[in-house]
Amino acid sequence: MHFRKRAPSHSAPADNSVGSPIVDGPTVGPIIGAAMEIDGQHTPQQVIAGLRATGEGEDLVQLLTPEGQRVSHPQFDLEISPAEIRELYRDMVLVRRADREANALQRQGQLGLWAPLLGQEAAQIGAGRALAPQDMAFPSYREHGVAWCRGVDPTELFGIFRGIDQGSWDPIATGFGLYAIVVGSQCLHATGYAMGQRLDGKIGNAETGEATLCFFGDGASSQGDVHEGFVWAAVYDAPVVFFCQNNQWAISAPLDRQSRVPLYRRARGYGFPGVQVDGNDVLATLAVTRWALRECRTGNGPVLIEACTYRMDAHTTSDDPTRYRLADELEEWKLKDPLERVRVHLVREGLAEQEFFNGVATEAEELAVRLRNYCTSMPAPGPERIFSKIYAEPSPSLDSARAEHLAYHASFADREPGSEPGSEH
Amino acid sequence: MHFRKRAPSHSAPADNSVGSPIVDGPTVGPIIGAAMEIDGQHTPQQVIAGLRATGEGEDLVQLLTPEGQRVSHPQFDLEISPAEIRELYRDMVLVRRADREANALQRQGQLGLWAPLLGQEAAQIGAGRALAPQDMAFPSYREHGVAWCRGVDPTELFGIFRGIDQGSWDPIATGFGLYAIVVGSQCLHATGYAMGQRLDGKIGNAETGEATLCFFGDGASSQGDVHEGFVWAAVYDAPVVFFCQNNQWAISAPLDRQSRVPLYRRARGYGFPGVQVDGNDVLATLAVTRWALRECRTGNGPVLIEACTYRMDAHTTSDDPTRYRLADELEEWKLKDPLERVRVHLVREGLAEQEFFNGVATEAEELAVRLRNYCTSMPAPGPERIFSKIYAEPSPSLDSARAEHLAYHASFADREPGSEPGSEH
Amino acid sequence: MATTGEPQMITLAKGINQGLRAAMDADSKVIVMGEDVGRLGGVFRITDGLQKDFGEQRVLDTPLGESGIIGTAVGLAVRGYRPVCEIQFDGFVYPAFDQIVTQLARLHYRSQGKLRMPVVVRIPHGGGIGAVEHHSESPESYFAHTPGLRVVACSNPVDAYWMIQQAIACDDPVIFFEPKRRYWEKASLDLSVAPPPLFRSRLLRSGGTATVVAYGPTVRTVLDAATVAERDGQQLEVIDLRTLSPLDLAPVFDSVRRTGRLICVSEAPGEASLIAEVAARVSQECFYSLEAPVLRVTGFDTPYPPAKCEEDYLPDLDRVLDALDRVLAY
Amino acid sequence: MATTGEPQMITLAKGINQGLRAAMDADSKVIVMGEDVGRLGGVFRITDGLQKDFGEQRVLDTPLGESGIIGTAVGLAVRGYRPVCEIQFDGFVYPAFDQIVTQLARLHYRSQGKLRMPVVVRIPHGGGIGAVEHHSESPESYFAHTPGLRVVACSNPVDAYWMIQQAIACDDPVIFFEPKRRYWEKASLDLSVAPPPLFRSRLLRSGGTATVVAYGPTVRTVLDAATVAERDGQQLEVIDLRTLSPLDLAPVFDSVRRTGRLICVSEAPGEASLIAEVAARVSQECFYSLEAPVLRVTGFDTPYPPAKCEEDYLPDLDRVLDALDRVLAY
Ligand SMILES: Cc1ncc(C[n+]2csc(CCOP(=O)(O)OP(=O)(O)O)c2C)c(N)n1
Ligand SMILES: Cc1ncc(C[n+]2csc(CCOP(=O)(O)OP(=O)(O)O)c2C)c(N)n1
Ligand SMILES: [Mg+2]
Ligand SMILES: [Mg+2]
Repeated sequence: MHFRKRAPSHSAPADNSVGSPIVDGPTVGPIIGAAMEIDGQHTPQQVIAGLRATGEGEDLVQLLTPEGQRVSHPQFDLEISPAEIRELYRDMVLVRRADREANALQRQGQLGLWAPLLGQEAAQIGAGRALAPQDMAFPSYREHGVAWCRGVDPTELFGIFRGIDQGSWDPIATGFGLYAIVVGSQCLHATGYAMGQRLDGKIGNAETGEATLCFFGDGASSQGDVHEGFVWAAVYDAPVVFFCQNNQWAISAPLDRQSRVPLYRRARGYGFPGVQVDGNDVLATLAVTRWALRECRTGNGPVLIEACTYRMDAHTTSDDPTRYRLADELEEWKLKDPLERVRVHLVREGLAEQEFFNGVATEAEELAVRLRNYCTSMPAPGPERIFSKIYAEPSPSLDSARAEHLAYHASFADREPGSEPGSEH
Repeated sequence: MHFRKRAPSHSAPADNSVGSPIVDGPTVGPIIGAAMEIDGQHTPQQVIAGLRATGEGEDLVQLLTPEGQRVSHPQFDLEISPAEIRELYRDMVLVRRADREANALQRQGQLGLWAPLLGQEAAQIGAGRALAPQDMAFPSYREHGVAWCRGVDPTELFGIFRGIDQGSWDPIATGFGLYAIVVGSQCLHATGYAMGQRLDGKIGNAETGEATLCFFGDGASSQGDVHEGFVWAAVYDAPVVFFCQNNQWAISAPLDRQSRVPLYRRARGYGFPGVQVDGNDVLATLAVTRWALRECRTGNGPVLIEACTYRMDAHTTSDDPTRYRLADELEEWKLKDPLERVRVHLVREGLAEQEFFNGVATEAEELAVRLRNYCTSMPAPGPERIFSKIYAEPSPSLDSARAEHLAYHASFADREPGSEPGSEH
Repeated sequence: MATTGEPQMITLAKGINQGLRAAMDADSKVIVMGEDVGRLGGVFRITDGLQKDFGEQRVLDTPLGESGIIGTAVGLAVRGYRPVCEIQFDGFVYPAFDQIVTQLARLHYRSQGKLRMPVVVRIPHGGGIGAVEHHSESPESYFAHTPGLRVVACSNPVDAYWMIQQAIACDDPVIFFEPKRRYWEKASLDLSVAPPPLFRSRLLRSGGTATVVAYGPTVRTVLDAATVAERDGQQLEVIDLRTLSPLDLAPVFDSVRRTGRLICVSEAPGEASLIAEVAARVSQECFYSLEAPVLRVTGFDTPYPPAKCEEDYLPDLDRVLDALDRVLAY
Repeated sequence: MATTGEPQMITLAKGINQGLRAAMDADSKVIVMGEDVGRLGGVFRITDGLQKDFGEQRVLDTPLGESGIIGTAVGLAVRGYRPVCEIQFDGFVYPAFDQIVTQLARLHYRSQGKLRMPVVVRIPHGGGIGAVEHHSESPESYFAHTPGLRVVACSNPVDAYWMIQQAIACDDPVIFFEPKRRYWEKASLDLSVAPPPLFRSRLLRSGGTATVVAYGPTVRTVLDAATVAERDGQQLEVIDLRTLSPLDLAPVFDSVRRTGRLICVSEAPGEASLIAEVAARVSQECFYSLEAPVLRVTGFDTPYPPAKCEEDYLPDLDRVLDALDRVLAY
């Protein structure tokens, strides 16, 4: 059926190379293609290679191999200090730990649901750390790592998954939009926001200019709203970077259910650059996203980035991946783990001492304890929450509905406390 | 503002060639690029040229120049007899005459509205005549020329524009879907129908295989449904040809309101071929559409065709183009008139005698008279039409509503006849 | 528009156009966006001249896609703008339904007030102009059933002028319906007369025989019916709902308690409509006052028919008077 | 499923699964399509095993896009197929709203019967499962207000098994609602008992104190309330609407003429809802029989709240009994 190792069920005509399924896991190959989109610095051979949509990864931008080897890239190289690399590593360890703790809290009934980011730490930290304070980010529902980079504490995400609220942070103050559960919807919000950045004249300066970063998935790429986001952004030259985390799966649907070719190729058809980056390589993701945001700040937006990564856990805690994918696929991706390659790099190059790793490990455990304590002591909202802040302006009809319901509610002396959130998908 | 001659208001960054506005009127240039999409038979230079999205028309497939000169194309050449060319010319003259007559009938209040095809005869006849009997076509609302090719008489279109029905022909019997007024909606219907052709096993044979031809406009290309049509068609290898008539305008919106680059480039991002053809060249349009349908019959669908043409009249009889475009733009396109170049070709090459042209002219006048007589004598539907055939299965509630209304209706002895349809857009 | 006290005759279309102008003059964050709203001024010319006077930065001709229009307006609202979106015709609002229902209507609640959505969605609605399919619909009930939205319908030039400005000034999303077949009707606008609040229904005519409620395009129909009924000595009390969500029914309850009879008029299909809501609420609130069941005069529960049938489809003066006879027969 | 007369216990989920199987066995033109319906068997496992047994040609895992799912289903129907589309959750049907309302619902009328649209759109609806936003909604009124569609809601395993087959056999488009929080409730299915027609409401319990109407997930709630009420000597007459459009209200009218009192229960926001339609119609038809106004027990006119509040949001046994007290107080 839909195992990415096999040809897609509706396989493309044999004589049509564009039809073959894509297998674009991070591999080290001739670094070409991605650059092709942006400038003329490429040989015809590279162009043709780039055109052949076999998706064998020859377009993939990579700066750190799965083996922890630093490689260079003609266009997307990165000036980065050991301290900065250690910081990125620390970020990834901490968000992974937070993710695992949240997953455990769901198992123990403290959360109704959790959408794990496991495996996508490099894509999210690399992109998140590329953001400047003045930028805005619009997430989907799995961007816990990006939230971390925006200073949104994991505890602020818990309300959504515990059934207490729908996002408690301030999108404006944090520069981090609310989670968007309707797949693709946020791509239009991000585009509109970026149109506003341009209307406000915040474009032009590579340092102080503003940009917007929009997160969506491989599955989302099929939604009409994502297309319309691309169209509007191109027509209004909106300073928005469309950051697609291609984690290979949309619940049970592998990439071949969404596209014949790598998703970054879409950008070309709208007249803006598309780059495919190794999403398990935090350095490459940081470099490419920084470049893309800079393009936007200076007025050259929009840009599409396809970050190739892998959803190492279930779609959500309600999902059972064993029904649709083979375990060895996961094993294979473990060899490309986004944290391990940085650890190996730091050690091999002697950029970090053991106590650094110990320190980060301790910090992670402390974080886990803090999250657990917070979560288990979150107060449940009262019935009035149902009627809270639906409108900005007065609503007499809702006021009376609230009063009526609270009176009715009060009429029960010994009402049961609200039941725990159950399962969902 | 939005004159295609000027840079778009939100002009793209100067240093980004993909951002420049497109001016892709039919021009005779080195014939390359289009082929690029489909096979490997191209030089690197051509590839690079094709990549540069300047839209200067170097990708445009053309077989007959505006001056009536027959030119050849490495991939899309056409074996066609003088008799066949004369037939195409006759088709175009007749559908243009029918279009002008319908426009006049609207002016005289016989039709509530008309959507002129003036200028798009070659695109529609070229595409329409490429269809085989077993094929299906899904139009938008301007495909009067395609209707003609499917044996749907212009009189069958009148009911829609006179406010009598919503399309009187049988979509199955004629292989011509009903007009779709919700822009873009038909692209999903066409894709689904083509999925059915594949599920029915009607794919494989280049002669007897089935294919679907879907018509939409440059404006429609921005709609989410068109994108989803592309996604589904690619994923299911649906035998559908997406035929975009880029007539340069979506009511008052020029192409730069929809895209930075020529629309045929979109196909590449989905992993299927896109070809740009001179839509005012009936021979090129016929050749390219035949090829595309054949690709679909043999299982290599989908294919996107962008036919560059021009809406020479108003959007509809309710529209006033003088508010948004300059007259000299029209003058310029008149030099590329789709009928005139065939006439010149037939004459210059001695492929048609004067009496042929006289005969066609006479036929056109007879057609006009027939249409006028038919239109002015069309009976208005009675009140029962409101309740007619809403459901396939019985609906007692509607039956009683009908009975009740007819009784009420009958209670008026001298009720006024229905008023004429007024203006709309 | 001259701000002198001199009353002037304006059409409903002009009223909205002038109201938009006033709102754009008053607040630089107000922007107009939609298909063909710029140079063309919209297919009904409602935005005529606005792009010329306010520029392309404030009057945006958008690509063709309703979800894109509303979705980007949501993003612009997050950024602090107050977008006024035009949906070209009632029948083309559905591609934007998801963005309206799941995003525009809910972001204030979802963010618990941290995000405001001062977005106006202008929709010309209703039939009677002899149009082809999808150009004559009355989708207002879909929005009235959607929590988080405010829905209003103007019925005359003076309301049009004021209500559009009030809708733009409102910090909540407002679906603003315009009765397209009344665009060309005229009335005298006196700027010295302050308008009523936006979310209030309005008594247009007093009478003791029966109460008739309407909104948008059918208000004129009902007023005409009242004039004819008067000849037969029947006094209709006519209320223009104006606000469809929230409904302002207190004046209707008062009226029905006096007249004991109610007729609700709307072009939309009646089934599961906001008119059904009015009938249900009045039946409950005025249970002891009603001397006859609430009668509804609406479009039929059918797709909008071909234009040649619309005269039969649309509630007209005769059908209102017929309902009056029936409601008085109890 | 064994076609022997032996009754067997099945869950509501299993009932739909078995009904789909039976329909696919009976007609090779029946195909199932949607997100994750294939190998995964759907997020609720309703299509479990179907792709394995009928193949990828008849059970299609689609790309992620609801408009694409419905729009291609329309095309497949033109081609002669009978697609059964799954919308993964109620809150995700809106991107398909345009294709449902302007195409699926109208192509039969538009073509005057030349095109049939035997398409079933399955939607798990309602709350009570502790889900995040968009997973607990009740959008049925949007469809009940849309001419050209048929809308049904099943409330128990036996109806689920038969109604899905009847919906698939229907030559009109059917929006088929499944009460997700009741998916795991069991009942005994006896294949030897013939089902009632699809478009009929059903009397589930007789009683003279008051009539209570419900559909989908709240039917169980109302039956439980009836059991409790009986202890206080109050006999509730319970009617399961089953068909939401067309409504089958004749049995409701009969009942109300006997009981004089009606309570309508639904999870959906009450404003401009199909429950408002029921209240309006009964208030009109039973004008002289009603001894009290029709009362509605519904979700509030608010967005669906965070899960920890849903116990308060959803109409429960207590709120039904509270309404009973109020309706009896008249
Ligand atoms: C409009 C819409 N349809 C369906 C769903 C149900 N759903 C939630 S996540 C998901 C898959 C998304 O896949 P992808 O975009 O790749 O993101 P990922 O979950 O892999 O991060 C689906 C179908 C939804 N949330 N919204
Ligand atoms: C969904 C939708 N939105 C808006 C309209 C109003 N409208 C009718 S035609 C049109 C422009 C279409 O332009 P294009 O796709 O280029 O086709 P053309 O009219 O040029 O043939 C618009 C905006 C519509 N019919 N449907
Ligand atoms: Mg994914
Ligand atoms: Mg066009």
